Amino acid sequence: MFPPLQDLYRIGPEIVLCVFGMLIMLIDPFVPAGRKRSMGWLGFAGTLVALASLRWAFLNRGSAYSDLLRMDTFSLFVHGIVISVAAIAILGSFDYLDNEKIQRGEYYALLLFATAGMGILAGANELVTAFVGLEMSSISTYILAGFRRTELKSNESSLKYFLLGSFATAFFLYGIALTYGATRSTRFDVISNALSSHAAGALLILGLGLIFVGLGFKVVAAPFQIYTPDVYEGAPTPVTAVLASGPKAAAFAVMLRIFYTAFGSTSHIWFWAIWVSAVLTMCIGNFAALVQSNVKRLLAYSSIAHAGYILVAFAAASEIGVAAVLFYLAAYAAMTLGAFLIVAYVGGTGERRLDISDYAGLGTSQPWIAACFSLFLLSLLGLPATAGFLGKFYAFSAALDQRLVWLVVIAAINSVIGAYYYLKVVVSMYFWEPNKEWAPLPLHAPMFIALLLTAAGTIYLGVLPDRVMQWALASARSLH
Amino acid sequence: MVPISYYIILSAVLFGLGVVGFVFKRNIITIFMSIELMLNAVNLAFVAFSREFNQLDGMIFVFFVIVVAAAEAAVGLAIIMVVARNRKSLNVEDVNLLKF
Amino acid sequence: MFILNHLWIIIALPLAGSILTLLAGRYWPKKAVNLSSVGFPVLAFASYCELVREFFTLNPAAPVIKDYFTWMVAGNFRVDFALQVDQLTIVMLGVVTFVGMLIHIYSIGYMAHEDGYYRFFAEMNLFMFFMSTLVMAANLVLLFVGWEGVGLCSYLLISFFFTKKSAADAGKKAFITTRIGDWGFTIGILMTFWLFKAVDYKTIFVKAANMPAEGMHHWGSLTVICLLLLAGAIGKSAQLPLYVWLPDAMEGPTPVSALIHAATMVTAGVYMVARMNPFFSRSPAAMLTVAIIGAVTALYAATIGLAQTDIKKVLAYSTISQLGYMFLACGVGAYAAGIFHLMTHAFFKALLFLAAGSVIHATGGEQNMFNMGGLRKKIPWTYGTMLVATLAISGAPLFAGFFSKDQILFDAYAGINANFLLYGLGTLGALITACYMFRLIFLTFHGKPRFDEHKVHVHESPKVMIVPMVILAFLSIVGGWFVLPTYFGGKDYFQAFLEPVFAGSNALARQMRPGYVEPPHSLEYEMAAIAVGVAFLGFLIALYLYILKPNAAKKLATSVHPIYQLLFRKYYVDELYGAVIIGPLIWLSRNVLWKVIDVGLIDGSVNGLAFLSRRVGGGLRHIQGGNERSYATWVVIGAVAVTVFFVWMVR
Amino acid sequence: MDGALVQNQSYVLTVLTFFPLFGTFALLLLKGDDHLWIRRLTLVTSIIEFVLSLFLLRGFDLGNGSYQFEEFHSWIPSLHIHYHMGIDGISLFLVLLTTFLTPLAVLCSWNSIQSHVKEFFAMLLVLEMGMVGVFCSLDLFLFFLFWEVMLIPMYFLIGIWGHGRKIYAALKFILYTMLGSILMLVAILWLYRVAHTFDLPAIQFMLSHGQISLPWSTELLMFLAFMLAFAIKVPLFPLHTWLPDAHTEAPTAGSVILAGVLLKMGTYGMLRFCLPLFPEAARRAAPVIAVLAIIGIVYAALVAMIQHDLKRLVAYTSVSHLGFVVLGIFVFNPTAMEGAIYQMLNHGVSTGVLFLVCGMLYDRRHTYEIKEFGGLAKPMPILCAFFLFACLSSLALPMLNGFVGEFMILIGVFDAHHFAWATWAATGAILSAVYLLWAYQRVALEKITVEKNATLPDASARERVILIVASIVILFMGIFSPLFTHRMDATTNALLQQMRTTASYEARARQSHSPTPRVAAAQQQNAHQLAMRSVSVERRAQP
Amino acid sequence: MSVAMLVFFACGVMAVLGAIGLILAREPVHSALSLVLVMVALAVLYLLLGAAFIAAIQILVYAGAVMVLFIFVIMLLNAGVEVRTNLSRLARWVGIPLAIVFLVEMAYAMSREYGARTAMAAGGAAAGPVPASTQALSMKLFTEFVLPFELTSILILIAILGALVLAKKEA
Repeated sequence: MFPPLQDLYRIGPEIVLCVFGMLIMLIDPFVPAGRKRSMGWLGFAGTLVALASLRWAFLNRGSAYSDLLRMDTFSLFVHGIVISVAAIAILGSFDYLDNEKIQRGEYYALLLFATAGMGILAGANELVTAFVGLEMSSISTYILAGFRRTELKSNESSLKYFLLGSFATAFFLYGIALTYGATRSTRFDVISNALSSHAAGALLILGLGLIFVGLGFKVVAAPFQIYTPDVYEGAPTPVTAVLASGPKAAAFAVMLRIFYTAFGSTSHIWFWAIWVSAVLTMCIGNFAALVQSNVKRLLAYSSIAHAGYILVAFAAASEIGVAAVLFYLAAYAAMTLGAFLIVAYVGGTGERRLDISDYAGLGTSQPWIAACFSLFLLSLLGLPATAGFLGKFYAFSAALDQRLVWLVVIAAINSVIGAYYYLKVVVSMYFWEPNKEWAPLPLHAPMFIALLLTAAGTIYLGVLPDRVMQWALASARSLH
Repeated sequence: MVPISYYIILSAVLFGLGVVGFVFKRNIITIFMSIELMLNAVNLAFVAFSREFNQLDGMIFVFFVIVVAAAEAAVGLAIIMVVARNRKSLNVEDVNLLKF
Repeated sequence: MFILNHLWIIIALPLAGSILTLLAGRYWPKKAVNLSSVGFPVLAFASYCELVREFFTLNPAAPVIKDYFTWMVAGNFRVDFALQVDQLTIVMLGVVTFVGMLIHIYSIGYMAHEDGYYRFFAEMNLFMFFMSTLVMAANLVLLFVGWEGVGLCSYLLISFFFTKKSAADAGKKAFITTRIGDWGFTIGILMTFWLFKAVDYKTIFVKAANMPAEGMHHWGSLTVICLLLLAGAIGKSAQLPLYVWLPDAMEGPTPVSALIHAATMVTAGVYMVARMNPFFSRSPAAMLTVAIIGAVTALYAATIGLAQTDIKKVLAYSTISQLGYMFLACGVGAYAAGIFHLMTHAFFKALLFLAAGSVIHATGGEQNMFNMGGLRKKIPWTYGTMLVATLAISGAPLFAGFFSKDQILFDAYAGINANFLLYGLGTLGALITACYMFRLIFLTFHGKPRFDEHKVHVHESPKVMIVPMVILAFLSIVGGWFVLPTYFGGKDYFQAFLEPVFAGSNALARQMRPGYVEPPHSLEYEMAAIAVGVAFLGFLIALYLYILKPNAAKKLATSVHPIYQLLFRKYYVDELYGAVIIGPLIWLSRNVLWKVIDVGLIDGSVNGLAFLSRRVGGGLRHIQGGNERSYATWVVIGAVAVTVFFVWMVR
Repeated sequence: MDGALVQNQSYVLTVLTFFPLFGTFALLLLKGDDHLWIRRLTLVTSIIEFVLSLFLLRGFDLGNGSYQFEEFHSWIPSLHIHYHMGIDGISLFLVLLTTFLTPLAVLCSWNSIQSHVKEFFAMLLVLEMGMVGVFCSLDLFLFFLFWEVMLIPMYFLIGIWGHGRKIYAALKFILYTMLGSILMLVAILWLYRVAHTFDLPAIQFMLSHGQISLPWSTELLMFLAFMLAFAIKVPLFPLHTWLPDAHTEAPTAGSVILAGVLLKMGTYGMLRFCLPLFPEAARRAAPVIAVLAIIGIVYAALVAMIQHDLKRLVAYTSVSHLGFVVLGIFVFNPTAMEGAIYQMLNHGVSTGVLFLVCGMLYDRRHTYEIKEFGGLAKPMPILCAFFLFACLSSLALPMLNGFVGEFMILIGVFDAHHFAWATWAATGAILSAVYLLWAYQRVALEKITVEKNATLPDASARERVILIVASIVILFMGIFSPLFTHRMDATTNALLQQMRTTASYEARARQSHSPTPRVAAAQQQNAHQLAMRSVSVERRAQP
Repeated sequence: MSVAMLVFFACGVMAVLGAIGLILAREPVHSALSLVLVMVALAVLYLLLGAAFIAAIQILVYAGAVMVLFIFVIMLLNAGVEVRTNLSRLARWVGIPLAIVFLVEMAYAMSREYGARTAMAAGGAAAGPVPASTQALSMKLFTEFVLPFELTSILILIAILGALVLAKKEA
């Protein structure tokens, strides 16, 4: 009747996050305008506690709440990613929010709620629960995207994100409805049983298609990547950092669950959709990025491209493939978070310095920042001994393992095309003459720690990736 | 006695109309309305199915959908208001600062 | 048997001199430079004399081979740094060390006032080293080492006055032209190894000896090898068609011309052909080619010599033509005669150059014979020695050149591979030789002075230059007396000495021509008479044109102007090469290979690719038009596509 | 436990590879404006590195054709990636070449680098680490890692301290190379899919013992993928256009390293991977590659002939000379192969000297335009003497190193009955004389045309040291080549032997309807351990 | 033609017309009202399907709260007549047609897939063993689906926050 105690452990991280979110909401009004930073620290503490709570979750792995939710290794892995992303994002947001004069508690609360939503998404074992989790994360990110209310671009980004997001969600929802209609249930295992008993009917497949539309939107798979550049460019940069790493990871996680566990037996059908989408995503992302001069937007395109690479591993539709996707998500989270945080840092008040030319001479004026940024860029580029390379390496090998040679070749060539624009930024940082009116910005502790963590992660995953790979593999195993 | 299929087809039609509206409308508010229309179509489908299967799950889902829709409406309208306030226009095609 | 056991000493001495002079020369006074740079060649010659003594006491039938260290080894390919001495080597080495030594001494006087004095001697010594290596090498590759080495030294010394463009050009031309020949040489060596799996004389000659002689018309690999090697020889010895570098090489200091471009290096080709006689004698086709090239060159160069005005150029062309005689000799199988002429030629041609140098030295750098004349009185020593040399080269009886050339012509006429046509060419060449040589003498030393005697005060050269000339003059007379006995039915000592080297080839030649009968002894005299007559005729023509009727020459030149121009312009061969080979090659490289293919095609396509992808990007970015409705459209497109595709899949 | 399979682990190579990094860290501790000490520290580091590398010669076992100084640790077990280092007769001297050229590069940039000195020398040392690593790594993943990582310092060297269109050149260089190597990465992964290991010796063992076999089409594709990467690096005609730009714009040290070592990585890769792993494909593709190489020899020589930029000219000569190397590799004849390896070293040294001279001229006149020079032999006889010396060694004058390698290659090619190839390749010797002597004449001989040339200072003591050392090596290698080739014999023979056995196994496998890779892989589960074990077994068998 | 059928068709047509009205109306208010019409029609259909509770909240939450909010906003921003700009050629020439195609496709697929199924929905609460009673519904909601339910509360919280953050006037 009443859910057992383990269930609480199993949603421990979410509980923690929500509790801290609400705490912030409660305390915020009583904090004087100048001291709002403390809310941020509170939020940071929340993420740390959530990370710690993963331990209990881990000890009490299993399904929770009449199997609507599963706290398995897979879910733990994704939790790890999204919560760390939130933690680092909070660290990276302090100065930004101060500069923008929008240092408010709600920001952190929303971030925590969003993270909780992603956590639900990672563990969901039932479509409607997934839907609710999805909405939790999306709606809070809609708001966060528009957090610079006075800024037209921020409004626009928020609006576009919101409209298109809910549009896609509607598709997702209708997909759920059709699936329900076809299988009398929305639980993944039931669906997969139904599929194993008799072949998929048009209704179910239609449902799957619509679900793909909805999730494809969240994981920015072409042609649903369309909104990404605008939204990422307009949103406050730390938020963009989160958007690019967290929700994407969560969405991929739920997509994995749905496509592998629920619809695993129809892989021959959805494989091609993934294949085509992967190719489109990579090509659009990379080619369009070639001509960008706005670094923030450039990174947005690059995130599209990387979604493409992840889809390559996804298309492998194998255990290793899942592991590769997870590993890539972790690696990508680390590097893209770092990159966007540096964009936020360099952008300065009002995000004025976003153009490549603004980075000219950074190598001399702020060598460490430049070195850090180059590290992230090279990692995004896929240079060996960085996280990005291992991610690609693992993904490609997973895909090749299923003999997806052409897909991998296309991906490989794409990654070289990508090299051009990443290097373009490096070029401006090191090879161009420093522009005169550049005043080196102060680097405060939180941002410094954030960068340190991301950089460390990037290198760690690049040099000693084995442990994380083992986790990813274990998570992949835990899916079935 | 009405065949369930009728309901489903109706919901499909409504959903499609919602899609059409989403693409067709220019006024942000009405665009959002067509999303609501789509959600309603989903609800109809849920209810119909749950009736067909003699289950309650579908109806529970409807409940959730409605709540979510409400929440979305609240946030969405807030966003729309901000945009409208800052732009003095509700035409979605005027919102084109971010491009290329 | 000291030297015979330590052959390396002979090549090491000049090398040491070269290194020492090169490193220390710039800091030393002239005397010290002289000591080191002339001392070492003298020592080399001394050790050579010792070598000869030991060689004769030992008198080995087979070559003495000393293997020092392995130079190259890879897979089944192996080359040792090994030196050898046999009769042929003795002769060649004698020429090299002796003439070399004399010319070094001469240079002390001649180069006295040039800057880069030490550099000159260092390079000369280096040349001695490489030349000795060349003649002492015990395998083809080491021979090639010396071969290229002397080429290098010739390059360095020709462009000794490197600030003169002409000198620099000449040096480069010399090196590259010979390189073209060496291309053939290299492939010849490659093929030799491919055929015999070895490159050292001992092995390959034994293996070649077991191979049947090849026919004139169906060539085997030996013929091909020989022709390839011949290409190298042609380049080195300035035969048609690769002779063009030698005249230009006269840009170098005169001692260089004397040593390298008359006495030693240019004869390397002849030496090589003689050395490879076991190959050549098995390939009639190659032999004939050698002979023809030799004969034609002999005549061809001589004709050009007729019309030259630069005293050194005349000598250069005469060198070419004399080398032609040597080739002719080898071609008709008279290797010994060829080598014999090589030796005598080394003496008198070196002398000619030294004398010419002395003249130039005396007239303060004048080289145009038409600005000389009447020097007879002023520089008697030079005149006398040069006259001797001239008599020698034009084949006046009892002079060295007479015997050697006579032998060659004799063998060409009545030898085992006799060929009357070649003989005719040779004889004609002899006539012209006498003609242009005496033209040179008359123009230079006789008649009225054609220069301003007040501006140029002519003076005899110093002793240090005269003495070597005198010695050479002496040799130009007695150098040929080895063969004197043959005219009285005695034996040819020179040939006898070289017999061990050529025995196999001669025997083979005999068995290839079973019907061949030795010509009657009386023929010797007839041939000699003809030769002398021809030479005298040439002398008379020169006498008539340049002494008796001083302006007849001009009249003749104007009356047969085209021919004269043709000769004067050396048959326009340089222009021809320039227009047919060099020009087009450069044009092709610059305007086709580089501008069109490299920059245009290949690089263009690369950059084009980059440009294209940027254009694609520029196109794709316009998907992101910023209009939310278009975005919605994309979503719808995707939805329709996916659903249609899925439904289609389950159908 | 894998480590146990390699007998007597050695740590020399690890030390050798990562020693420069210590230098880098030490540099980072120094103050940026303390140029003198930065230079000294770098120099000392590189010299110590060189001395260290000399110890390889002592421990090297002549008779052993397989890998030596091996070190083997598990690194990323979940992908069967190991840290496996080792060298053989091929890589031994390339390592030495690297460690030898680096000090010269340091010396030659002593004064010419004035901005970001610290970063420059740090980059140089990192570069050295990458290069040594490439030559020492026996694990495909490790190899690829070094291969790519090494690009970055080079990229910065060109981009920051270069001149002219440096950014264009740098980007072109790195993109070209990456495009080439990315397909190699795919091939490596495919190989992993078949062999379940990235360990080169293990894969070689499996191939040559028929434990795995590749279908013909796969083998060809993979060969091409590897080949593309290496051909671009070499560079093989027509993939060479990045080279002139990179060379022309790079700083002297960059050019020296680039020509001296980086290009060799292409040919090294062919020897190390293309031949042993895909013998059949190599054999069948050989004619095409050889012809391309020959085209490269002649074509590049002709193009070099008419260059008006000295450095660009030298760059093209590299293309021409490496054509010889590739040709020597792809006739599969021991003589030619050793010649090719030897020629790599020769080219490294002599072209290095040529670039050093270019750099010295540039330091004085800040231009590479040939027509800006002329008559330099008067003001600077010594420099020009060495310039000529380098030219001669590069145009293969006997008794200098260039000749030995080139001649061995030609002998081998001819001995393998490829008469036409040898004949055409030999023309390269003529042309090299043409372009080098012409260039030398236009630079050093004739009258001085630009008056400011008349007063240029001759080689300084530092420059003399560089040039003398290099020239001594040139001469030494020209005379005592067996000292080098003896150490290559065993390896080359082993390599060719391996090619034969592998090819025969594959032929057999193909006759008997070869198992697809998937099956082949399935047949022997965890082939990796198995192979390593058997490798170790046969090693124990060896005396 | 039973009563149920009649009601269904009446409401169905009403809903469709409402939807079309929503699309075609230029005045936002009219669109809103036609949407209300759709919702009411759907509520009736829910009743017809025996989902009384759903019908109730449909009217309360949707037609009541949400639509009121809409109209409120429309009034607040006094949104004028919709200007049918066509800046997006893509939407005009591809989007709208494709959307209609999508509509047809869905409807067709449903009819096709469902033509087979002949399940009948009984009118009123009489049909089916499981009565869609509010009690049963809440039982299920608070036991099996308690987690999503709790999550929705957070969702509402988020919504409140959002409204707060975005709409609140600057202090």
